[in-house]
This record gives sequence, structure tokens and C-alpha cells, in this order.
Amino acid sequence: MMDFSLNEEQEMFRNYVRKCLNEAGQTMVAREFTCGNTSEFIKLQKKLAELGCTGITISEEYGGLGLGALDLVPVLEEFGRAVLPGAYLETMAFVVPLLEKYGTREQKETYLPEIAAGTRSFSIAWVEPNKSYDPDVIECQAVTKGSSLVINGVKTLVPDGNQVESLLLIVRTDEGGNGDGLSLVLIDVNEVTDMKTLSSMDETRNVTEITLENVEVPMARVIGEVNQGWNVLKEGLLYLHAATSSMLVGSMDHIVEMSSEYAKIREQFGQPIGRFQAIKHRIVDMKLDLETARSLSHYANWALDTNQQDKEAAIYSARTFATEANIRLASHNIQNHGGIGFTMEMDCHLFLKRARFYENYMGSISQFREDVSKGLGWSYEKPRFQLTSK
Amino acid sequence: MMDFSLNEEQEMFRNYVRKCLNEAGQTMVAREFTCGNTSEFIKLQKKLAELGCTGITISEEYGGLGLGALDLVPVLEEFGRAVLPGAYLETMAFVVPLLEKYGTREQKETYLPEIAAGTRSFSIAWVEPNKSYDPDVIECQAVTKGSSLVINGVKTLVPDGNQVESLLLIVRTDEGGNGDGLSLVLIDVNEVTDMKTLSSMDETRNVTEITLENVEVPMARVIGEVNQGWNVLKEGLLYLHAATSSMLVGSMDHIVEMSSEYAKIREQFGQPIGRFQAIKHRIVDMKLDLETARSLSHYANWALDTNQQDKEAAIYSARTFATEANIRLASHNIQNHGGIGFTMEMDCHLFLKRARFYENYMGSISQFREDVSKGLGWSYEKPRFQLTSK
Amino acid sequence: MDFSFTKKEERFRLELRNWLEENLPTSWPKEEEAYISFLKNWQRTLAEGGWAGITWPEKYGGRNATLMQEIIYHQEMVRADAPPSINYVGIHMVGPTLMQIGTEEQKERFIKKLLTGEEIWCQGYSEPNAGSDLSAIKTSALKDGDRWLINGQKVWTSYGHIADRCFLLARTSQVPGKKHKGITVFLLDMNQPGVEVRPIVQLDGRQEFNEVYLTDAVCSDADIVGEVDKGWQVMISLMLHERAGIGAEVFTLEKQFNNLVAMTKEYKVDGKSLIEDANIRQKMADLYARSRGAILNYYRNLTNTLKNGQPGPESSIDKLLVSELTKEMLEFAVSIQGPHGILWKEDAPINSRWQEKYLYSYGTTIGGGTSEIQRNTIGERVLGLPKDLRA
Amino acid sequence: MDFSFTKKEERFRLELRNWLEENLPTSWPKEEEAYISFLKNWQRTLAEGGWAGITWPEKYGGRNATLMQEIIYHQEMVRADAPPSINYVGIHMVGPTLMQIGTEEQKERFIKKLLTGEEIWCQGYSEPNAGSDLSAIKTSALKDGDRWLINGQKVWTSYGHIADRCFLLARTSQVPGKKHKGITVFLLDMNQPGVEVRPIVQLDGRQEFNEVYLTDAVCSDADIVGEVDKGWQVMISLMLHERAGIGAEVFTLEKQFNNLVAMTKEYKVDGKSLIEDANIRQKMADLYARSRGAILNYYRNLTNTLKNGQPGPESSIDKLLVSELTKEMLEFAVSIQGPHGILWKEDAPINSRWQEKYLYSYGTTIGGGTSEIQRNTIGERVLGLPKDLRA
Repeated sequence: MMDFSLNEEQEMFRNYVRKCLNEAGQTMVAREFTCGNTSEFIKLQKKLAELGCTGITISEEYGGLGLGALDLVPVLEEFGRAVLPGAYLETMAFVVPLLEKYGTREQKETYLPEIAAGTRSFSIAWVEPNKSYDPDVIECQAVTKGSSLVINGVKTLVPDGNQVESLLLIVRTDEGGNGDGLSLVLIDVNEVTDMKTLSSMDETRNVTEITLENVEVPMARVIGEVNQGWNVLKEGLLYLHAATSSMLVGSMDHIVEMSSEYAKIREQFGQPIGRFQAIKHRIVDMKLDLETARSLSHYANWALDTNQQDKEAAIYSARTFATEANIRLASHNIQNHGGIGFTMEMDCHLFLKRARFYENYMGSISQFREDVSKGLGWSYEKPRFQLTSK
Repeated sequence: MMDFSLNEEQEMFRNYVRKCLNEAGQTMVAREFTCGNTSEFIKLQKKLAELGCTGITISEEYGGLGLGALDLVPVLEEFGRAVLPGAYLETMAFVVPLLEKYGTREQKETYLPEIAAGTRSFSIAWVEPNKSYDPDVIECQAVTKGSSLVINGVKTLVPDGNQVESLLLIVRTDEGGNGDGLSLVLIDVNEVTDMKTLSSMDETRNVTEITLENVEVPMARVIGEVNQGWNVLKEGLLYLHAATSSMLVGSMDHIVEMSSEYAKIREQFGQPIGRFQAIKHRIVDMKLDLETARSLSHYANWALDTNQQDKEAAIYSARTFATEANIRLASHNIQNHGGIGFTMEMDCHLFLKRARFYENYMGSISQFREDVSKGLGWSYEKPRFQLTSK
Repeated sequence: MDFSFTKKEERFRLELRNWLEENLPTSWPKEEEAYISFLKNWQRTLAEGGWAGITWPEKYGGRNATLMQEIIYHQEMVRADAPPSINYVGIHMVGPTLMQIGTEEQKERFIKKLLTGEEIWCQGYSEPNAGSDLSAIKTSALKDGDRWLINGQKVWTSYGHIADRCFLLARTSQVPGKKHKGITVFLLDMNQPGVEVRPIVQLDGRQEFNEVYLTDAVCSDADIVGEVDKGWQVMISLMLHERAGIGAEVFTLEKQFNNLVAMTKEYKVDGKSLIEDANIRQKMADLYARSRGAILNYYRNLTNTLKNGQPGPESSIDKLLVSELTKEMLEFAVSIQGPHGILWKEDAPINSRWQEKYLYSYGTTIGGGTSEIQRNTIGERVLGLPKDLRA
Repeated sequence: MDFSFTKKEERFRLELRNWLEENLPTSWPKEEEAYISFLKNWQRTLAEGGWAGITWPEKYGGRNATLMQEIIYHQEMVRADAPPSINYVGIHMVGPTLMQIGTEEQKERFIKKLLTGEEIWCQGYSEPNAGSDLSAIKTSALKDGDRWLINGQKVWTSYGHIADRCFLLARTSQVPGKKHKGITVFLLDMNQPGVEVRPIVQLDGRQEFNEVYLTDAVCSDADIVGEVDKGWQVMISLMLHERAGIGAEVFTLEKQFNNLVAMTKEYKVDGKSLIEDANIRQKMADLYARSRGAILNYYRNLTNTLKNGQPGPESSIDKLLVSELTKEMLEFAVSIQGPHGILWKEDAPINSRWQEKYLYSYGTTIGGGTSEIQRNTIGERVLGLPKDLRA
């Protein structure tokens, strides 16, 4: 029967997570994190793991709950509400589904139980300095040496590289074109030759750059087939972007709440400012954006779980809409708050910076739109990789 | 000394024109025209010619006033305010400057005095069925036969073809590429084999389609060099688009006035609706668009008159901005008026339809933006012709 | 979360689809008078097939359809491009209201005839000075012996020129400072000397709406719905009968978008399809996301309606999104047709009435509550923001 | 219409340009304290060169500059990337006001020192509950013998942490229903125990603004500007001294756009310049049109100012357009830098502080009157639309 809402268990899980985040002080964890104080975040991570957050999409055989993308949705929305730091997204909505589908028995046994227990998380090392996400510009190289791979290269914009234990690394193992010749390698952070943390506008997520100099790892670390990494990665991106949309929806939810509440209590000219249509109607438009993003992201995750034909279009639609809407909302939120919105004191800025973090994260808006177009069969040409969002 | 306003003579001329249009009933002339009653328009044309409108940019030697593009501005703004029908724009701001610059003595003597007297006007026959404005898709052909040209082909979207005496026709005289092989020919409407009037959304301007079957005209009708028509035409377009911008500004001026006045008197919930910020702020944004378009178009015409280095960028900036803003304003104007704005009774619809008429008139927004880019030296490649506005 | 229909629902869909295949008229007359009788015929055909008033109880000729069946009904009607209902006001508003609070005599007199289209109804709400603010109506009804004399002017009356009866709001008393009080609902006979109907020409050239001038038009006590002076409540409860809300508009938006995709593939300039232009694809992907979002929002609100039993103020979200998006989409459709897009009707570059639909779309953000009013409703009733100051 | 400057004006430009070439500091200290003394030095250098307070009469150290010369001054300062004026409030607001309505003693005490930067001024207008609505200020000044005791809180006080004096609005009496009455302007000494200054950290991490807490801060009668209770008029007339309006912002916008063009040419991803992307060129052409429009509007308004002698409410148009466009332009600049655009300061993909400027731009549509207030002003004072309802 048609029922377009999260089920009771999912809503109940949301409540547990929200309670846990509220007890941790909601955005306070992110605020502390931006000041370099990660202890609150680490404590919270443990609690969330105890709740079961880190096992949702992992099969029961490896210590998880064996649930789907839709079950992640309430958790991700709550994390987005709290602008939570950490690589939960990359771990649970990218590496886990790939391990589940393409991992060898050995890989699964090595990684999945630790992820479920909350003792291992993953980030993604893809883009290189002055490069786009185009697969054909990847230069970081892995050369076969006996049963090992020897890796050389530089990866940048690795999210939270300094917060995770492992990385999924995209390397060139052969000559390419159209995404050929790439492989995905699972490596540990301590195998990396050098890592530096870059200054980022959004300090709730650390951005790192890693250098690999003759890093030797066993061939068994390759996930999926050698040279076929691009197709594996593209499948993982469906999970990642569906999940990203949900996290953005969570942020938007908090933003609309902030603006509405402030508009009810802040007075100017003897009136709560929410009485002025300039403010009121703007918040209404924000609400419309929020609900639209929520509908799109819920459907996207459902389509992913149930393998609908339109899943690609659904996921990238959700991703583009939520990304742009989130930036819009975060900006409006500052304006609605006036002067106080321009300060570090209010949370407004956290949401704006986070919105920018995800704008060009693992793709660009124009690229995603071409993916929608492709998903709907509008164009059969290979979509050209676009440099930027606009 | 810096003075960024029209001078006293120009403002005085504006007043004469406005008085004349007011006496003719302002938009009533256009309304009658859309009902097929052209007599009021013809009467008005005579009066405007007597005022000197038809001679402004024609040199004194041929019976004109010998003035420049900036002197046309107030007249065009007033015409735009009244959504005036007719091919004044094409005649005065395209054919006249081309005749003045490229016309032979004979051509000037034939056409300019009659234009100045208001007894001859011109339209432009450029685009062909299912074709864009790309010069290289032009198929209408003119073949040399002794000292004549024999022309065959179909031209569509000829504005007011049934209201003018002559046409400036763009024909292929040689093989092309990059605009080569085209020529401009001056022909009389009665030389055309067939003309039919097409149904148009904007009935204040008639749209016609003409057929030419073995139409033979003397070689002396070519304006500018044979096969070099594209460059001549592009120069004419600078005048045409600068003038179009001014006409659009006039429409916008009237629209803002309509919305403001209505918002002051129309009451709902016991309030003039202009007190509600949804309406008030929207009209303010309309006013900003209007003033920006006016500044851009004034500068564009000044830059054209004084041959500034940035004239191309200035003209196409004005054209793109005014075009899009005019559509925006015309749409808002309907919404501001509510139900009554949706009727034929109010003038709102006249401005909307006119706004759409000029949207893709003699080019497209994206093409104009490439022209700006080229004018500013951002790209040196040949700009690709874009099909559409968006 | 589940997007599938039950087997019973799918059977309902199939039944309707089969019926439509057999009964749908194949050609639509263009001439006004012929078109009206065509629509009346269609209404009779629907009623005879049991496909008018499907949510009504069987005793009134309905089939007790569930909300989901109603949704399916709208989907299939849009899918089949079925003619519009000439008696929408009668079937979706007047009928259900009378069943609930009408007198037995009113039910007897009106319900059957409105189902079959024998009597066409119109709605007498808006007035020249009461548009967004309906409570400002001035049309008066004064008791004169055993009859009521009605004077005033109504506007935006759809099908007023062919309607037999009008569901009319009139002021029966003045309560200073309480404009919502003192309003009464009358069932007015349009075929009487005191009623003059003048068509309004819309900006797209069509005439769907009318002005209705009432000069000593007559009603009797028997024509009053509910109680005297309590018409505002009648009007509000009537709105709740519109359970499926703007379902038809939502599915029309969906169809419109699919038509747009088809148009960008079919329509060629310089031998190239519009969809081959990367800029157009980008905007199309954006419109896809937003129209899907609007449709999915509608489903989410439906779920709430199903769970709560009645629709909430969220229906304003659907109305606002769908109308604004429809307008934007049609503007885009005309705009990308380039210079040829200015052509109209038979000369338009592609034969799908894009130009007419575009102009008509300007009415969608005005009629049925302007976008500004929808934003107020959402702000105040969904978000709890303070109400506008009113004098 | 004429866009050329007179020969005299061009000579003035040349003189300033030459002076700047010789006197412009070459390196800016980053550390806060050093930066402040750097700015103070610059202010002294300007004053010594006769390039501070150029519109002032010669007897006060000015050069009687015309409006056009003032414009040229702003153009050249932006062109040269000159340091900001640390005493903007002093020179553009306090100085001219005192010259006009200050007592002889006030002129003697303050004017010279503010010109040279010996005394830095700040502005004590906004309060936590009086932002857009300045007339709602609550900071009170009570007469206590021959002194005034001032209590309350000010906010958004630029340079408050280094200022020596404050141009302060305080309430000296309550006139029920007339909030604009009963306000007095004081020239407050910031270096006293009753004044506590706390910096506000902006979202870009910088600290330019402050909260100022006043607890029995002391002023004397000699510190009052104009008359007691008539401070609102003083404030309004002070605004008129800002003849050149937002000239500096307008020219900064122009420069910013040129920098953006340079950035899109220089910044390469996958070896391709951003400007080679057709989508980016389209948007750049749009931004060009709109920024040119904003600049040309400013010139048109200037022409009016020159003709009418004083600026009209159109200056709100300039403020609104320039601030909104600045924000949009900087957002675009960061956005097109792609994934690398999230990087900050020394790690940012291109070294022009785009990211910092972007975040800072969120203040431009709030400070100096929010965009909403500007729209009200334009609506009411330029278009004559009805005033907002106020309680």
C-alpha cells in the first residue's frame, strides 16, 4: 500500500539519535571540533556506535544490522542537523556498500566488523591538485610488483583524512580514457607517506592532502577488478550522493527551524520580524525548498534500496536540488538573523560553510545534471566532465 | 564635464512625443492595431513624422536632423511605453545607419528622403523556416544574371512585412562558412512573390513570411560589398540592439508605473496592497531592474555615438539585461494586478506579449552574451551560434 | 515507505482505463457552442458509466471511492487527456456539501441533475473588491416577504455564462469588525431576469470566466445552505470536501514535463534537437528535479491525509509549488523555441499549444488563492509565524 | 550626456595618483596590533599630505574638494588598493557635523585630532534590540548634577576597541508614542572606567565590530552635539554629509569584477582556464551587465546630486544593488573554483582572498541598513508606496 513516510522503526531510531546528539549539545560538538577540541566528538562517536549507527548497512554476518539506504536516512538527517564532523558518510554510504558488493571474503572480514564496532572508518582519496573529478586526469599511479602494488602520487581534498583509519584510494593501473585503467585500493592511513591538513572554509570537516611515495600494498587490497575501478566507484557514488542529500536535508531542517523561531521572537518596529512579509515569505520559500529536498532524498534512497529504474535520475536530482537549496537556505538564514547572523556566536555560519563544503563534493552540479539526463535517456553521448558547479 | 543625463533638447523632444502619443490614446493605438484597425496607427505615424521622428538619424542633406543614436533614445522609450506597432526600430536604427554608411549616392537619394518624410519604412528579412540566426544556415539565394540578381527562397519572422514599403534582405550570393558569401539587398515589398501573415503571440507587431521566386532586382540594390553582407549586417545590429534596449526600457517604465499606481489604490484586507512587503518589495526590485536597464541603454547609445572601445560589450549588455528584465517585469506586473491583470481589459498582457516578441528578436540572449564576452576580449574563438535564449 | 498500489487499486485503475478506452471522445469541437454540448455530453457519459462523483455514496450514484482511488482517477484522466469536467463546482463542491448539510428537498432537487450535467453549477465567491480577501464581499441579500432579493456583482465565475445554478456567498447582515460573520450561502437560479452574465476575455483570448451582475435576483428560504449568517463555515467545510486537493494539477504538471521532454527531442532548429544543447539539458534536469519534488511532496501530504483523515494546510504547499513551477516550465518551453516561439496557434513551431498554455499559466498563480496568499497560509498555519497586520 | 572629466579634474587625479605612488605603503602587517598602528600611520600620512578630509574647508586642513573630486578620490584609492581609513567615522561623519553645528570649543577640541588620526572615533548607534529600528534605542543618559551618566549597551561598533571617542545616541527623555524624540547625541570619551568594549567575532573569523557596555559612563554638557532631545535630527543631517555616498563600494565592485575576470583567466583546472567554459562566460557576461548597470546608476544619481545640490533617496538603490551584487559575485567566484574552492587562506587555490571576501560579503546586505530596510526606503520614498504598518 502506498505510504510515503519513514516507518515507525526508522522514526524511533531517529529519536534515539536525536536524543544522543541533544545530550552531546547538538552543534556544540562541531563547534568544539572547529576549535581543535575533538574529545567531545570522539566520545559521541562511541555512543553513536553503541546505538548501532555504525552497523546499519552492514550485513548481520559481519556484525551489522543488515538494513538499507532508507534506514540510514533518519540518522543522516540528524547528523546534518548537528553539522556533525567525521567520515560517517564516506564510511557507511560508500565504502560499506562497495565492500558488501565487491569485497572479497578476506576484505569483508578485515574491515566490516571493525566498521560496525565503530573502530574503523574510511575516507576517499580521489581528486588531485588542480584537477577535477574527471577519471581521465588521474595521475596517481600503482604499478604491479609481484603480488604487490607500488603507489606514487598526491591526493588532495581527502575529507577527514586525519580522523579515519583507512582510505579508499583511486589509482591509475593502466592507460586510460573514458574511465578505463583505474583501480580502487584499500589502504591504511599509516601507510601513507605524508599527510598534511589544509585550511578549509568549513572547519567541521578536516581537509587533508596525502602523498604516496613508493607505498607498497598487497594486490589483495584492490576492491573490484583491476582497471575496472571507475565503474565500481560510480556505483558507490550512487550510495554516497543519496546519503549526502539526506545529510543536507538535515541541515536544511535545522536552518528552517532557526529562522522560524528567530522570526517569532525577534522584534523590530514593535513587531516580531516574522510578521513582515519580506521575512515571512522568504522563510516559507525556505520551507518549500526543505520539503522538496526531503521528498526527493527519501524517494532517492527508496529507489536505491528497491533498485528502481529511475534510481540514477532520482539520486542525482535529489543531490543537485538539495545542494543548491541548502546554500540558498544557509544564506537566507544569515540575512534573516541580521547582524547577529553574521557572528560566530550564532550557528548560522556553521551551516553556510558546511553547505559550501558539499557544493562540489565528489562531483559538480552540472556533472550531476548530466547524470540525471543520462539516467533518463535524454542523451547517449558520454557526458563531458564539467569543471565546476555553475 | 560629466553629466549622465539626456540633454534639454532630448527631454523636450521626449515631451513632444509623449504629448502626441497621449493625444492618440497611448496604448489605445496598439489595442486598435491588434484588432486589425490600423487607421489610428497610420494617423499617428503621420503626426510623428511631422514632429520629425522619422528624420532623427538621417543626415540633413537628405532631409533629416542629422542626429545620433542617443537622440533616438527618448523617442524609442516613449514608443516602448505605448507598445507602439510598426517598423520604426528596423527603419531608423538599422537600415538608416547602414544606408548612411554603406549606401551608394543613388541608394541614399532613393530611400533617405522618403524615410525622413515618413513615406517609406523598412523591415528585415533574415531568418528562414526552422532555422536560427546563424549566418551559415542561410539558404535564400541570389544568383547574378547580367546586371541583375535573381533571388529564390523563403524568409520568415519578417516583422511588420505587411506594414512597410521595403525590406532589407539577407541572401546567399556565394558559398559560405563563418558568415562569408552573404549579401544585403534592398527590395520593395511589391517585388516579393508572396507574403502571408503569421499568427503571433504579440499582435502589436505583425509577423510575416515571404516567398521569393525568381525575383529579379538590379545589382545596384546591394548595400555594401557583395559577399560581405554579414559584416555590414553585424554593424547594423549594433544600432538595432542599442535601440531595442531603449524601446524595452520604455515598456519597463510604463510597467513600473502601472504596478506602483495600482498598489497604491487597490485595497485588500483593508489595506492598499502596496503596504504588503510581498508587493512592495517586488515593485522595488522591478524599479531597480528598470533603472539598471535605463542606465545600461543610455550608456550603450552614448558609447555607440562616441565610438567607445567598449561599445559592443555595452550594447549587448544593455540588450541582454533589458530583455530579461522586461520579461520579468511584465510577468510580475500581471501578478501584482491579480485577477484583473489576467484579462484583456488591462494593458498588462500587451507588455508581456511584447516582451516575448523581443526575447529572441534578431539574436538570442546566449548569443548576445558571447558578443559581450568577445567585446571584452575574454574569448577569441568564433562564438558558436546558439539556438535559443536559455 | 512504499510506492506500490494494492491489487484492488490496480484493478480499479484497469477498469477505469478500459472504460476510457471505449468511451473517450476522439475529436474535440473547436467552436464554442459545440464545445459546450460536447462537454455536457461527456459529463452525461461519465455519470452513466458511474465515473462522475466516484467518491459519493452509491445511493447518490457514486461508488464510495477511497482517497487512493480518487488519486488514481485523477491520474488516469490526465493520462488519457480526458475533457475537463464542465460541472467541477457541482460535483466536487456543491454535491458533497448538500449531502452533508443540505435539506432533503435540496438533495432531491439538485444532486441527480448535477451529476448528469443536466444542471451546470458555478461558484459565486469573488467580487471586484473581494479577491484575496473574500470576507470583504458586498453582494447583499435582503429579506423581502418570503423571498430574498440579491444585489451585487460577482467576478471570476467559471462557466457562469452556461451555468444553471450558482453557489453564492452573500451578505445578510453587518457585524462591525467581524467581516466573516453575516455571510449566507444561497443556491441561486441563474436563469432569471435579475442575473446578467458578461464574459471576461482572458489574456490568452479565451473566455472562461464571467462577471455576474445581480439586480434584485430572487432566492427563497429553501435555497439557503446551512444557516443564515453562517455561510463562512459552510464555505470552509466545503473546502475540506476537496480531499484529493490539487491532484489533477499535480499529474498535469507531470504530464506537461514529459511533453516538454518530447518537445525538446522532436523540435529541431538548424537540424539539431533542442535536447542536444547542453544548456537546455541542464535546465531540464533542474525542472525534472523540481517537478518530481512537487509530485513527491504531494504524495507525502497524501500520506498525512490518509493517516490523519483530513488534509492539512500543507495543501497550500502543493498549490504554490505546482502553480509556480507550471508557469516557469511553460515559459521555458516557449523560450527555448527561439524566435519561432513567438508564433501562435496553427503557425506555432510545434503543435502542442505551448504558447497558449504558457499565457494561460499566468492565471494559475492568481486563481484559487494567489501565491502571496498561499505563502501567508503556509507561514502562519504550517510554520506558526505571526499573522500579517490588518487594519 | 558626457562621461569625460574636465581638465581640472584630471589634474586633481594626476596629483593624487602621483602622491599615492610616492606614499603608498608597500607591505601590510598581518598581526593585529601592528596593523592598527600601520593604519594610524597611514591616516597621519594622509593628513600631512592634505589627503584626509579633502572636502573640508582649508581652515580645517581640507582642500574644499568638489563632489567630482571626491569621486575621483574614491576611484583612485580603490585603484591603488590603499589601506582603509581607520577614522572613517571621524572624518566623514563627526568632523563635518561639528563644523556645521558644533560649538567652537568642540571644533577646537576634536577636529584637528581626528583629521590626523590622533583620536579615533567610533559610532554608537545600534543596540541589541535596535538594529533596523534605530529609534528603539534604550541606552539612557541621565543628568546628575553637572554631568550626564550613561548606561546601556551598543553593538556593531566598528573600531570600538581602539577608538578614543564615540559619537553616541542616547535617550534623554521618553515621549510616549514618539520614539524618535528624546534622543541626544553625545561625544563620549571611550577611555574611562564606565566603558567596556568586547569584540565580536565575525563569521569570517575577523574582529572588526564590538559590543560596548556603558555603566555610569560620564559626559558633560560640553559633550552634547546640537540640542538635548534633538539628536535624531543631528543624525539625519549627518547622513547628508556623506555626499559621495557609497562611491568607495561602487568602485570596489568594479575592481572586484575585473579581478574576477583575471581569476577566470588565470585559474586552471585540468589545464583549462575557467573562462574557456561557455557556461562561465555566460554568467560572467550577466555579472558584467549588472555591475556596469550598478555603476552607471550611481553616476546617474550623482548627476542628480550635482544638479539638486543634495543626494536623494536613490542612494538606497545604489546601496542595495551594490551589496547584493557583491555578495552574488563573490559567491560565484568561490563556486566556480570547484572542489578546491573550499580551501581557505594560504591553501586557497588562488591567492586573492576570494573565500574571505565571500564570507565577509554576507555583512554587506545587513550593515548600514539591511536590504529589507533599503527596499522599504525605496518603495516609500522613491515610488511613494504606502508605509509598512507599525504597531
